[in-house]
Amino acid sequence: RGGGEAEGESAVNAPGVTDEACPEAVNADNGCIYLGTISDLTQGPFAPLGVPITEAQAAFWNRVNEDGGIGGYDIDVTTYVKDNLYNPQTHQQVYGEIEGDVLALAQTLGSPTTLAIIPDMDRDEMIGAPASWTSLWAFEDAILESGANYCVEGMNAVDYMVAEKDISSVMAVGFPGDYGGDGAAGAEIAAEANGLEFTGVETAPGQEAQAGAISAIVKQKPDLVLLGTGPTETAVIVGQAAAQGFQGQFIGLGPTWNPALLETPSAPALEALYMQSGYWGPFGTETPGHQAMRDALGEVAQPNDGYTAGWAWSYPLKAALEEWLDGDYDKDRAGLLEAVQSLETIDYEGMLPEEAGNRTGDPDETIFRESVLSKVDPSAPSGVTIVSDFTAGPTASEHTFEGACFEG
Amino acid sequence: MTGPVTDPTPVARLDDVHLSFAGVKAVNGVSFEVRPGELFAIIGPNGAGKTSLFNVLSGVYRPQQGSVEFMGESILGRRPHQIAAMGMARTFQNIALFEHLTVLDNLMLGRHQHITYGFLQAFAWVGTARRQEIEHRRAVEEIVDFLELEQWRTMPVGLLPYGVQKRVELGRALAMEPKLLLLDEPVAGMNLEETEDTARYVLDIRDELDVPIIMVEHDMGLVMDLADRVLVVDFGTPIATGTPDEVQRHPDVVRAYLGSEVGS
Amino acid sequence: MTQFLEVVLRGLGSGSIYALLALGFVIIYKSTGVISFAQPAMMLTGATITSYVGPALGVMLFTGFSFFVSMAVAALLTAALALVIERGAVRPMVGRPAFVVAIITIGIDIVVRVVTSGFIGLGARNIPNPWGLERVELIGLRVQERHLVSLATLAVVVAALFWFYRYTRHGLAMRAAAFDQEAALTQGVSVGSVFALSWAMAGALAAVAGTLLAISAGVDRQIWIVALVALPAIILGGLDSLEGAVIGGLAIGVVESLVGTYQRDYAPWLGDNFAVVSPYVLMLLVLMAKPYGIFGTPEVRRV
Amino acid sequence: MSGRPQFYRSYAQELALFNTRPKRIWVGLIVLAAFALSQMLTDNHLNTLALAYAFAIGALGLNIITGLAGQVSLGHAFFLGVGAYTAAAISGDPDGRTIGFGITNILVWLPAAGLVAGIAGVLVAPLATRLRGLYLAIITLGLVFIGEHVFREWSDLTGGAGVGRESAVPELFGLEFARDGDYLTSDQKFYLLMLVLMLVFALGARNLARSRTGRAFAAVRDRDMAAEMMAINLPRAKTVAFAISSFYAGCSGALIYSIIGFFEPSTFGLLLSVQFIAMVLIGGAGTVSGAIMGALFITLLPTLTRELPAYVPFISGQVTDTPNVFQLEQVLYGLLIVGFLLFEPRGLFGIWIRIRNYWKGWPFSY
Amino acid sequence: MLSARNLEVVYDDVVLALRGVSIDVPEDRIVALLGSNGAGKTTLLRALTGLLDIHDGEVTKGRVTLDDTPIHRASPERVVRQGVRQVLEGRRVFVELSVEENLKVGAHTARSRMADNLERVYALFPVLGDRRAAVAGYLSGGEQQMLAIGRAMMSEPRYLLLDEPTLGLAPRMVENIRDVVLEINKGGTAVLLVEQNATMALSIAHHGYVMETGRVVLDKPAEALLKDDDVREFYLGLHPGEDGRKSFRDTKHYRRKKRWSA
Ligand SMILES: Nc1ncnc2c1ncn2[C@@H]1O[C@H](COP(=O)(O)OP(=O)(O)OP(=O)(O)O)[C@@H](O)[C@H]1O
Ligand SMILES: Nc1ncnc2c1ncn2[C@@H]1O[C@H](COP(=O)(O)OP(=O)(O)OP(=O)(O)O)[C@@H](O)[C@H]1O
Ligand SMILES: [Mg+2]
Ligand SMILES: [Mg+2]
Repeated sequence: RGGGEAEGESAVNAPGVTDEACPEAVNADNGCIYLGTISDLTQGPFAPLGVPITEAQAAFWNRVNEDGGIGGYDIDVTTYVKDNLYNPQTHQQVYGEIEGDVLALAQTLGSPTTLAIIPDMDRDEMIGAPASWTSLWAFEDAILESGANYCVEGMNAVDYMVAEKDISSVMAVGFPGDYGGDGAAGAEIAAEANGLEFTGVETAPGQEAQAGAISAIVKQKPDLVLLGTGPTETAVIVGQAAAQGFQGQFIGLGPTWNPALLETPSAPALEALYMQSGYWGPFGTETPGHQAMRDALGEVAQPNDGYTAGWAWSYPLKAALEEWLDGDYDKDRAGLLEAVQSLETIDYEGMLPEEAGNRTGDPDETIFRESVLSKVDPSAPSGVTIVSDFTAGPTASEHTFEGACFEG
Repeated sequence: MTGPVTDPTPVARLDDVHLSFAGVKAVNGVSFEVRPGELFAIIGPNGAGKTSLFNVLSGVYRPQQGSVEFMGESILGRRPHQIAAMGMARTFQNIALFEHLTVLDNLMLGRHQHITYGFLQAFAWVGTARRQEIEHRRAVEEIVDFLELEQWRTMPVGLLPYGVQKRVELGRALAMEPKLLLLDEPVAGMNLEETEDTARYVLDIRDELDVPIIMVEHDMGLVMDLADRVLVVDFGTPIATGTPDEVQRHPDVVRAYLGSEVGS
Repeated sequence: MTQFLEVVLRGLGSGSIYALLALGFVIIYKSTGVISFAQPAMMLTGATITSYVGPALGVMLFTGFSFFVSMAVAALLTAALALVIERGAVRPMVGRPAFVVAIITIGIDIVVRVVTSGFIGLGARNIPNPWGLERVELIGLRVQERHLVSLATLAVVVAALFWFYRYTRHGLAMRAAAFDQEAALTQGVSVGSVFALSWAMAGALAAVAGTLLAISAGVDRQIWIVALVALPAIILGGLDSLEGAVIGGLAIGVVESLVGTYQRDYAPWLGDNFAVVSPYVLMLLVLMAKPYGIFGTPEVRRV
Repeated sequence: MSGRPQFYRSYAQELALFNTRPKRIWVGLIVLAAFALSQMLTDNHLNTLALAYAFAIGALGLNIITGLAGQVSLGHAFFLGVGAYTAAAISGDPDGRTIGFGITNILVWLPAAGLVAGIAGVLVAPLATRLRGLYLAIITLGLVFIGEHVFREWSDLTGGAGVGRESAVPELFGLEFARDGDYLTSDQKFYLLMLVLMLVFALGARNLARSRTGRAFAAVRDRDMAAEMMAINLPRAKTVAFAISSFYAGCSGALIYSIIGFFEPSTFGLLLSVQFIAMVLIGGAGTVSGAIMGALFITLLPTLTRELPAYVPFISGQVTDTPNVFQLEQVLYGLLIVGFLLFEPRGLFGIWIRIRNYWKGWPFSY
Repeated sequence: MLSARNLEVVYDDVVLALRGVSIDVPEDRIVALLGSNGAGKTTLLRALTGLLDIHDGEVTKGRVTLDDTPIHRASPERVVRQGVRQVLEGRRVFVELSVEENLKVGAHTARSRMADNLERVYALFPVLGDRRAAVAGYLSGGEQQMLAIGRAMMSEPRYLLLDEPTLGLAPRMVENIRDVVLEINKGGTAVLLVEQNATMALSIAHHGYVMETGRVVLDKPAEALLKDDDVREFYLGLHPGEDGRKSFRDTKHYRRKKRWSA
């Protein structure tokens, strides 16, 4: 399939690329590149993230189209959107349903879900942008991750506290696995490097399931608690630990925050004790990329860093498509994969440094090790403002990554 | 209590059995024995403990006191399925058929203990399993013939008329090739015609198949006509044993059970 | 010791929410013989309604009062929703096997939950209330106010239910209808109204439970999972026993709270999130000894 | 056989599985058509159907314990998990992150998965023999929660929560199912494998149902006290039922995830159990063909509901809108289950009977 | 007066169970309804009390009237409120409730006089009084039958419809029930008595009907029925030309093809 005849030798011969214009095309003369999205959109635990990510990506690619598209093509990310219910089986099935119709995946949300399609993606020479920051993605060629990962984030959070205050103990509280477990692994490495006492506490999703974590915090009184949970759990843990007299510092990994937490009874505790880590600046940050995002989204019901993430994650794919269509690559999926592997920088419009987009060389060289830290600020659009811009702590800078951190 | 013991090995024997539930004395010192070939009836007012006696015999209840023997062995403490496997079959006061199964399947269930292949053979359904199914099916069809159930053979029993269901239940018990048959109110709810049929079957079972029977029944006509001996219980306590004629005239029996209209 | 007692009190607090949910399950079971798996959705919906009504009222009334008024409004509206569902999808199934009806309630649960989630949005919806995470000293123990509120609400509800079952004819009629619908009809019991009433009561209870649950961290899409914890509670207490539901719910709250606090120190090998499954373990242990729960009626089996 | 009214000439003939000519013809045609599909459908559809067949094996298992023996179990997901992990461990990479013994032959790991799950079933059975009805259902639900906890915590075996592990590697004497071959694609191979296995398991289940064991199960279901007095050992019958049903579940679990390739502990939760119950009930409890139809229905339903919103133009495709198509998909899924059971409580099997009766009388509809 | 006119009832849209049945139950009377198994007696009672619905049955022709107002479309609970009560075939007590709770459910529509009625029932059936706290499911068959009748008495019905009340009862208990029915009737309640035990039923009834395959085939005062030859042979077992009942031992082993002559 794809659009051979009209364009002669530059003919693109890849699934999901047509000479006909996209449905509701911005540029009626352009061909169309379809990108697929597999996200958690309704019932799954990560729907509160999946929805704004998907929305922001739609806005991102719409802006690309309004700027004329890429190499004579408009990009369509709204025709093939599928709900994975955060279930690997569903994920694999819907991947099969859209595989033949899309060039690449604009989003594949979740680690176990994405792992279920990696063999298929390899077979189909498919690439995709993830919707998580697990350190595993650095080791998967088909996945175009952006920014630091949870593991790096955990290291930097500990290093930051060591530099700011005289701390002696760290506790990582979070969900097990690719997210909380990944961050905890980073925190543990950093704690060891700094000679701190470290405790890991696993917890489960749900407001009423946090009793164990809270009592562990209150009992052991660590100087720093690194959180790797969802927003609701964050509110419960911070709020109730504070109510029981805990005075230490909390730092939350990227997905722990949601500005709506400022309306919960935990708000005072969060303002006093909580800091938010991130892979780039929050919603209100002043960079051209952030500004473009805010303009493109227009009025949103509640500014949320799910939007920011969806936007930022889209840059590598854009860069890859540009490189592929402009450069001397086979005009099929294999060529696109090749184009990806030749990217040395990516223009993130200031959201991330350009060198964060380096995809040449082995993972340990290309993993981006700088993250940002924000404090709670009810007046900021997404409730947080930066206190420490892109920095890589000593632990992260020196660590050698040989595989996903959570795999231990 | 029980008449002169003429036969040394009774089929079943209860001796001074006591059974009570949370304050209710259901069976209170009952002793009797059933001899080979005998049709033994138990009568008594409602709640006298007749069904409970059956339940003691078939192992559903364990009496607090007394001994229960079947085929010369004590069966106290044995599970119902073990006692059934020894050759005791029964019908139930409130029909207890497997209502979603066909008449044939219900009868085949009666033969459960005689079929010996296991579930691994069942999967493949070759060899032993198939041979046994065919062989026992043949046995079951004979019972169908005997009880004139042909026209209902493949119908789920839940849909059958009441009288037919009672007959199927009788057939299921017969399929077990019992050494003792317990009938709990075999003609309750039947009209006269069906009662006559059942009376015929019961006599044939006893005479032709030579199976001893214990029967609980409120239809005095039937009991008086069919039974060799009758045991009367009231409030779990035996009040008379003897031939139908003897017990029918026993004043306690008249007072406690029969009321004024004797046997009509 | 103080800590221990505080942990127990916290457990009673969350246990009272389980108890309210368990009561809903038991009420439906007692009168229809069915476990309604739509209760989680009812809870979510009730809490969501409160989160809309509460702020609207909060402007006019003072917070504590508006909290209870909005909870009552939500209970009524949820009861109405339950009535509609009962009428539309459950009543036509009267006389069908309980498990078919149970699966139908699962389908309903999915539908209602998805629709309600649409109204919740992505984050959590806050319910205005004067307690939040505030704590008070009570005979030397520090207790969260919200737990006291939950316990007090439970007490009021239990008293009302006791009165209802003890002094109105509907109580007995509801039990009778569960055992044998045709026989109940011949007693002049309107089986239809019995079903409707029990669904409505259960819906209202779920709404109350959901609202109380949301005091601390608001209503998010996932809080429905809490309703499932009521299942071990009702089994523990006995499926058809109201007092069993209350005691089972409280017991499970306390056990969960104790396990959550102490298990890391005393039995770390059980795994970090053992508290989450402790209700089920407790239920298993109890059923080993009492197959019909602590207060359940043994099934009558006779031949 | 000639002459119009067909009489059986022997019990053997009557007892044969497909004892009438129309039955033989129909079943033959359906099986042939199923094989032919492997050459006609796209790989993606074959993949979905292969999954459906693998699910059907599990549904057949649940049908044995629930439909046949009347013991409603919500614990099926647990046994599926036991099977899936057993198979994955046996065939897994010995040098990998998770336990693996590297024996990839399906003839080894499939029976092993069934057996280990069956043994788990036997261990659970003593509880089941004490409990009845909804108590049993909820206790087995507890089993699912506790099992999920164990799966999450035992990360050496399962890869841990939120991560997971590779599933069983399907290989048969050098024939690798997960790779495209010279003649057949991977999906075609999987499809055919699952079809053959499902037919074998279905035949076994059908034979079981009409055997001494199957009759005993039905007796236990309809009236357990009377069954005891038919010389049926109640605890033993229930234990055997649990064992067989779990064996099926274990095999099903191993197969399902060998198609998907990767799985995670939370897969084996309440939802999965509920799906199986729905399969059995929607298919029509107690029948083999019902269980298969139910499994096809429930596994294909999401595919269907994903297509339907395209025909509802006024619903927004925007994820932030409410209502949107994704919510509609979920709502439809729920509504279809509800509607189905409301209007045809006897399930798909009931519909089938209706159609058959209609055509039997054709052209007279009464 | 409770009456049915030309009643036709169809089950599942196909099974024609009643084919134009008319009967009258006058106030203060006892009416006996005889008929073999499957004749449609239970169906008739269901039609009178509105219970057809839950059996997928439907009145397709004719009507049921209570004092000339039609009630065949009324819901079962309304029929009960209007004073017509049915005691179901097979007792159907609430097995898991206690004896007293069963009786209280019976008083659902007459709560105010519950205490008096309880006393009255316990007086009629002393056994029930003795076991008032017992779980009903564990009562013997006869005890359960008494409970079912007692339960119906709790609402002081004007019309009591009894479906085979003596099924499975001991002879003396049958007499008891007969006395109870008489007594209930004396108290001003009309009784429609469906029975297999024709001897007992006709001995107390004022009027009798005999049904066969969905039709009323005989409709006479009770004394007249007792003298009817067919009734004597098929329901009372009294064969013409013989004095008294033939022994069961002597019945021949062949199927009698019954042909109703009337
Ligand atoms: N499982 C049980 N639990 C409690 N009480 C029981 C149980 N089984 C029987 N009973 C009581 O024991 C007594 C005897 O009951 P049983 O059923 O043996 O009477 P029966 O002689 O068969 O009466 P009928 O002729 O009415 O059937 C009754 O009072 C009954 O209530
Ligand atoms: N729910 C039902 N669905 C279909 N047919 C029914 C139903 N109930 C009864 N019938 C049929 O209606 C006819 C009359 O049945 P009914 O129960 O009224 O008879 P009956 O005279 O009360 O018999 P019995 O003496 O056995 O109680 C029978 O042929 C029966 O098969
Ligand atoms: Mg009895
Ligand atoms: Mg009848």
